[in-house]
Amino acid sequence: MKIGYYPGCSLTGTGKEYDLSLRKILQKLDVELEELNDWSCCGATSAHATNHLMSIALPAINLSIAESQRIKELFAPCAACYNRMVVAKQELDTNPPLAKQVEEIIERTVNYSTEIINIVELFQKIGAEKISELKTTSLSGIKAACYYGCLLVRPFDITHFDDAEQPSTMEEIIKATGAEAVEWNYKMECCGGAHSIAHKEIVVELSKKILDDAKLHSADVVVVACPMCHSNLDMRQRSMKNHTEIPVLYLSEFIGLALGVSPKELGVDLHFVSAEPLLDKVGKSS
Amino acid sequence: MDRTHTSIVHVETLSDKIERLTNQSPMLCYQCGKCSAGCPVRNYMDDSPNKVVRYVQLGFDDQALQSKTPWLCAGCLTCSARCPQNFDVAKFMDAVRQISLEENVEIAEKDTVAFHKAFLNQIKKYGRAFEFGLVREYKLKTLNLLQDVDVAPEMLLKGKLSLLPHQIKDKKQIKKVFEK
Amino acid sequence: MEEKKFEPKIAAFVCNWCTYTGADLAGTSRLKYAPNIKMIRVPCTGRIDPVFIIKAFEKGADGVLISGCHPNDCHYNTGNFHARRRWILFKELLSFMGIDSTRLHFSWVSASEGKKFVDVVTEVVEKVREQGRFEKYAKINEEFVIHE
Amino acid sequence: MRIGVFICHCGENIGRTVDCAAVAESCGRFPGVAYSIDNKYMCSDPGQNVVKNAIREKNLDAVVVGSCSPHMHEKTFRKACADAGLNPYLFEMANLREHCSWVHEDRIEATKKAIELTRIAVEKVKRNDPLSPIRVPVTKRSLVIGGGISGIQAALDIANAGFEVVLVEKEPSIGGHMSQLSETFPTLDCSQCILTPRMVEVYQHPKIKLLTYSEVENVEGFIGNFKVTVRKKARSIDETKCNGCGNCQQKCPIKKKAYSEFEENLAFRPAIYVPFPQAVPNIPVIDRSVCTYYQTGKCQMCVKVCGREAIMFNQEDSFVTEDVGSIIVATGYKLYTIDKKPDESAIKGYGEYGYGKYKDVVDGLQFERIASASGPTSGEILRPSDKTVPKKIVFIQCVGSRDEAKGFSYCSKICCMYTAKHAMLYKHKVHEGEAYVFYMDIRAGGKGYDEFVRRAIEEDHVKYIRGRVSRIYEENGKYIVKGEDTLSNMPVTIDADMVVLATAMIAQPNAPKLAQTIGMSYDKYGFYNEAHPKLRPVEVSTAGVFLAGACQAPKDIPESVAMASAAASKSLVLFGSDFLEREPTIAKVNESVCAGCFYCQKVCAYNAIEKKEIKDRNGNVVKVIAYVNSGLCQGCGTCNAVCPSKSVELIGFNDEQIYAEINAL
Ligand SMILES: Cc1cc2nc3c(=O)[nH]c(=O)nc-3n(C[C@H](O)[C@H](O)[C@H](O)COP(=O)(O)OP(=O)(O)OC[C@H]3O[C@@H](n4cnc5c(N)ncnc54)[C@H](O)[C@@H]3O)c2cc1C
Ligand SMILES: Cc1cc2nc3c(=O)[nH]c(=O)nc-3n(C[C@H](O)[C@H](O)[C@H](O)COP(=O)(O)OP(=O)(O)OC[C@H]3O[C@@H](n4cnc5c(N)ncnc54)[C@H](O)[C@@H]3O)c2cc1C
Ligand code: SF4
Ligand code: SF4
Ligand code: SF4
Ligand code: SF4
Ligand code: SF4
Ligand code: SF4
Ligand code: SF4
Ligand code: SF4
Repeated sequence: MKIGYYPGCSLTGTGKEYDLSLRKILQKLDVELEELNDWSCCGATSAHATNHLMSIALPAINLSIAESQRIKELFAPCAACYNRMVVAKQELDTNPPLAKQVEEIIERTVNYSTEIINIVELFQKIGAEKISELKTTSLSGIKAACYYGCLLVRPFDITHFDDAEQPSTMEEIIKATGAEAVEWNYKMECCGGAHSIAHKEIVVELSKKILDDAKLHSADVVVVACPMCHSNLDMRQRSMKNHTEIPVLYLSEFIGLALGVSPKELGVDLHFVSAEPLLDKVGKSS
Repeated sequence: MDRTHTSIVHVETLSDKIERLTNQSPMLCYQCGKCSAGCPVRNYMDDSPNKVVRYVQLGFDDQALQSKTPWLCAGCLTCSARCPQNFDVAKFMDAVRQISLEENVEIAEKDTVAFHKAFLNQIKKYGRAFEFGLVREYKLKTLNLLQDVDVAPEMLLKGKLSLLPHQIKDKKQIKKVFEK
Repeated sequence: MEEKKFEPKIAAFVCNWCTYTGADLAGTSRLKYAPNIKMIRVPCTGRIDPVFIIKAFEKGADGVLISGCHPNDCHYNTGNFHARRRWILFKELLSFMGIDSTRLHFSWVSASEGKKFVDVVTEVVEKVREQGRFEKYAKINEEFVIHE
Repeated sequence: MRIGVFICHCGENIGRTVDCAAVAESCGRFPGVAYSIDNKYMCSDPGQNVVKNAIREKNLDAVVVGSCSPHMHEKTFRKACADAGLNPYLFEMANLREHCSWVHEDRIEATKKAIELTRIAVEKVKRNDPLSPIRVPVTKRSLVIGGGISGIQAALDIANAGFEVVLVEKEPSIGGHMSQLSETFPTLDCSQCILTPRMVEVYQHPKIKLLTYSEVENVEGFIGNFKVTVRKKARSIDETKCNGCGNCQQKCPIKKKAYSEFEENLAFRPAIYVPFPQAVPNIPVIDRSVCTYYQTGKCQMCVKVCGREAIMFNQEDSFVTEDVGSIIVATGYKLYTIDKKPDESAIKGYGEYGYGKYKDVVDGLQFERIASASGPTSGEILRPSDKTVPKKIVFIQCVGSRDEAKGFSYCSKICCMYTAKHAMLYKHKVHEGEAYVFYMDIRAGGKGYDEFVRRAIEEDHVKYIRGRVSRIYEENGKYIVKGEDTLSNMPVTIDADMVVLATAMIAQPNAPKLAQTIGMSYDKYGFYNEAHPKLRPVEVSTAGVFLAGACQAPKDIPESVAMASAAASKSLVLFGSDFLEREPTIAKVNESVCAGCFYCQKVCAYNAIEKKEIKDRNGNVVKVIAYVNSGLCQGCGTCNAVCPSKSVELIGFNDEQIYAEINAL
């Protein structure tokens, strides 16, 4: 399988282990990534928080590049990029005057033919069976809390992905590794991502609630599908008071462990919270 | 603050502007409060999200534009996903922010504005977000110099905070988007 | 002395339940309107055959008014919906036949809208009076034969 | 022709603006007019006598009266004509008062118009045919569909008036939702205590034929003359033999396989069961989907213990046809229930409230069963999950209703009341407990209703919080309810032991199907449409069919009962005469020219156009043409307007008559 790849800015910085682990395991799973040429930022929260037109035009540039590369399916591993892209695509598709305006600004045409897929969808395409098949290390005994965050499923009317309130697809994939997916309450609660710099205190509090709920439901690890979620949930544990740490892994890293990739190759050592206790459980100390 | 309704000449109200930007009338909201009930940042806001909508419905435009709430909204879409009236509250908040910037309203949440501006500046300059540049610019703007000292050094160490921006080659289009 | 104004002849097809009764109410309320209009009562606007309108023009009407119940209040459930759907097509047919379709007026007047009835009639009479006598049809008629 | 024209002065009312004598004079010169005269008061006895005498003396064969609106006196003059031996349909009226003298001021213009209006009437009457009202016999027997409180009330009212009723209920017992309720607002009297006697009365009433576990399959005919086919579903029991001893139910080995529908899934029932102990009739049914015998061919425990040999495993559905004159639809409602993953087509679900996932998040009817003395907990308020007494309970109103996003924008009307009732019942039973109600508005518009809600707040200290809840989740055995009080603008989080969702009343899922069978219309939610929202609230547009209860819209018991009695009296009005007289102005097909295109059928709102086969001598169908069912046709004339070959005409308003009027304009 060959698929278009839009890493997004975070994967070149704070989320570089996400990129690392993805490339590693997708190779194992026979998925070839074709990176978008000279892609630019999707504008993230800041664009859509302050300028509607910009929030549509920036993703449109990338959509247009994808089309010129004849990419049918574009994989955006960052939940925020994914969200901005699907929303922009939908708006452009249903609002021709806006589409015209955007095309004039970016001086490119866009047909909105590229399908944008998120990481869970990508693994759905690959299939849980394939993961179980290629699995070398069973992660049985590990209890994982799958964290969707707010942007993967919403707005449901546009993403049409999973269930609006009780998503379960990530759990299905996790189970293929042999691990147990715990039922918990905060899988879609917001970590305050947008405020990571200007209002750190909010992010710390919200993230702590999420981690506490995961622990309450006896999770050993929180599995995430977004670099922003990851940096909040991982990095901000430093600032949490009365807090026992809990490792936060990217979905790709988690699957990588089951596929027998070494933690170091997956970039697990780049996290702030050590995954050591977890790796011990799998018998895979780095 | 004049709270009487004396519109003789029709000037575009905040409600009109929001409707124009979002394609949905703030009058759709019937003030059930479900948005506020589920908002993760509700506790940090001065006004509940539904109250900001209420201000707009009644023409208390200044109150709406001066509220911290739109700037504290994290854009998580929880409210929009659950609104019984299918009112996209998050989109409404986007519009309030955009309008207050366009109209140079005195914004209560200066830090957040500074952050967004700094973020967009990186894109404008490099085509991609440049985290180090962002933090640098943001700190100079807000003088919150000591924030994040707990993680920044380690980030640098782990190579998560690059000191040089990743620049895209073709910045022409980005420029145009920002000129618009 | 002023020159005598042109007095148009207007035929109205109205439904028994709403507009006819609304016109009755205009009378009971002693409202006034121009006598140029004469009404033909049908059970429902659904009964109105487009040919009636052509006939009315043929017989010298300068304008035609069609009026019935408000869309959801039709005494016969859906009769006026069918009527409305046909009018759209019919307006085109009229233009095709050389009849200025602006001489054909539609309105909804309920049994309680005596005042509205008067307003509608007044408006139609004014409009047709402005348009002047309807003559074009007479010429066209030589080419078109209408079967009875 | 010899037409008589009579011009009325109406005292001064017409005479002041219209020169009546002049009108009479010029009308006398119209072709066909044999006699023309003016008179001071036409509708007075002397005035009417003028008409009667003229008919006789001048040998008139048609009459035109130029006076007031036909809505005023058409009937009067028709009767006068008939009295004088003239067919009443050889009469027309010109409206010289409401449409002329009262609305115009210029005497000359008004007189001119009066003459023209009369001429139009004269031209029309020339083309009138003598008609006589259509008489259809009335079968004085009624079909009631649905055996809830509405159906029961309607059936009893009609039966007590001395007419036969066939009552069809789809479930094994009558009683409907009311039989499931604990106590009823606003008086808190016990629901079953007041309902059961009526159920028994239905069962024992000599005029009521009760068909339970049955459904209406087909309806033919029209007002006064319906032919109804009812499917009696196989109970697997011989009703004539069973004496309701209940032995079979006790011995049936199926104990925990089938949830009790009556107990709203809070308890189990055997495979052979009556829904509840007071069921009417007290005859069980076998649920074949769980019965061991049907599944494996073994068991037959019930057969062994039944001393009456009533079990009939091989029973099949049977059909009965009933002739009735009227139909009362009382099929009630369904409560909106939320599945975790509802099927795409219908309801979007409330994943955020976790209903279906959390055992102690229940709906209104489940709470009724929990609070009911005859329910699974014998009326003790206990959590379904662990049977403990909830210390803190949260009620959430408007779940599903007033929710555009979930598809039901309407207010369900009764849930404000039943929530107040639930909260009160809880507080009465668990004194130290805390009850919270999340609401948007309180709609308690009924006699004693608002007082009832106030009592819950003031005396029972139920805490009402104004705001919709965003989410519910379980944590450490508590249900965390996240809300906002929009009055104080404070976020509110409650750790409840139990949550009750006041879900909406929605239409029965099969409502559209029944509507199509009978020929009724329904709104976008599936509730049946009344003929007029204010003036004909219990009738539907199909004559002879009436509505009762919650099948029309959400309703409480008093309203359902009132509507049922109203529907019953509408039926009785119909039964008041042996024949129905209907205006003869209906459509008629000219069979020799009808092309069988059936455009007419498409536009007829009353399904009055049927297909009729024309056969040759050998019985082969040569063509299929339209046929107007005179029982159904309401005379709107839409068919006449659309028929391309003008094969269907509306009697009394046919093309010829209207052309004549146009020509006379
Ligand atoms: C939780 C709750 C609490 C309530 N509490 C109160 C209260 O305290 N006081 C009050 O006044 N009201 C109360 N109500 C309202 C009350 O239940 C209704 O007003 C009443 O039951 C309506 O009666 P019905 O006969 O119209 O409908 P239903 O009770 O629904 O009866 C309809 C009957 O028709 C049958 N049926 C349906 N379709 C067919 C078909 N196609 N063929 C044959 N039979 C069919 C059904 O099986 C059923 O037996 C409450 C409702 C709820 C949900
Ligand atoms: C401002 C207002 C607006 C409304 N708008 C609407 C609306 O939009 N839609 C709607 O559905 N409803 C509306 N209503 C309600 C509506 O008016 C009533 O539902 C309806 O009129 C009730 O009819 P009734 O025959 O019971 O009583 P009434 O209309 O009060 O008639 C009672 C009659 O009895 C006569 N009478 C009284 N005592 C005696 C006696 N002792 N002997 C002999 N005769 C007696 C009275 O003179 C009167 O003629 C409105 C009401 C109000 C006040
Ligand atoms: S949830 Fe929707 S309707 Fe309710 S208060 Fe918020 S915006 Fe308004
Ligand atoms: S989008 Fe904004 S207002 Fe809505 S719930 Fe999220 S943070 Fe609150
Ligand atoms: S018939 Fe009519 S117009 Fe003549 S007197 Fe009677 S009410 Fe008046
Ligand atoms: S079927 Fe037989 S055992 Fe069962 S209740 Fe009837 S008579 Fe009794
Ligand atoms: S045969 Fe069926 S109904 Fe009878 S006892 Fe056995 S399981 Fe129960
Ligand atoms: S009756 Fe009350 S609870 Fe029910 S929908 Fe209406 S307002 Fe909501
Ligand atoms: S529209 Fe006319 S021709 Fe066609 S079926 Fe009906 S009556 Fe016959
Ligand atoms: S007159 Fe109206 S009701 Fe009668 S058959 Fe024709 S369309 Fe149907």
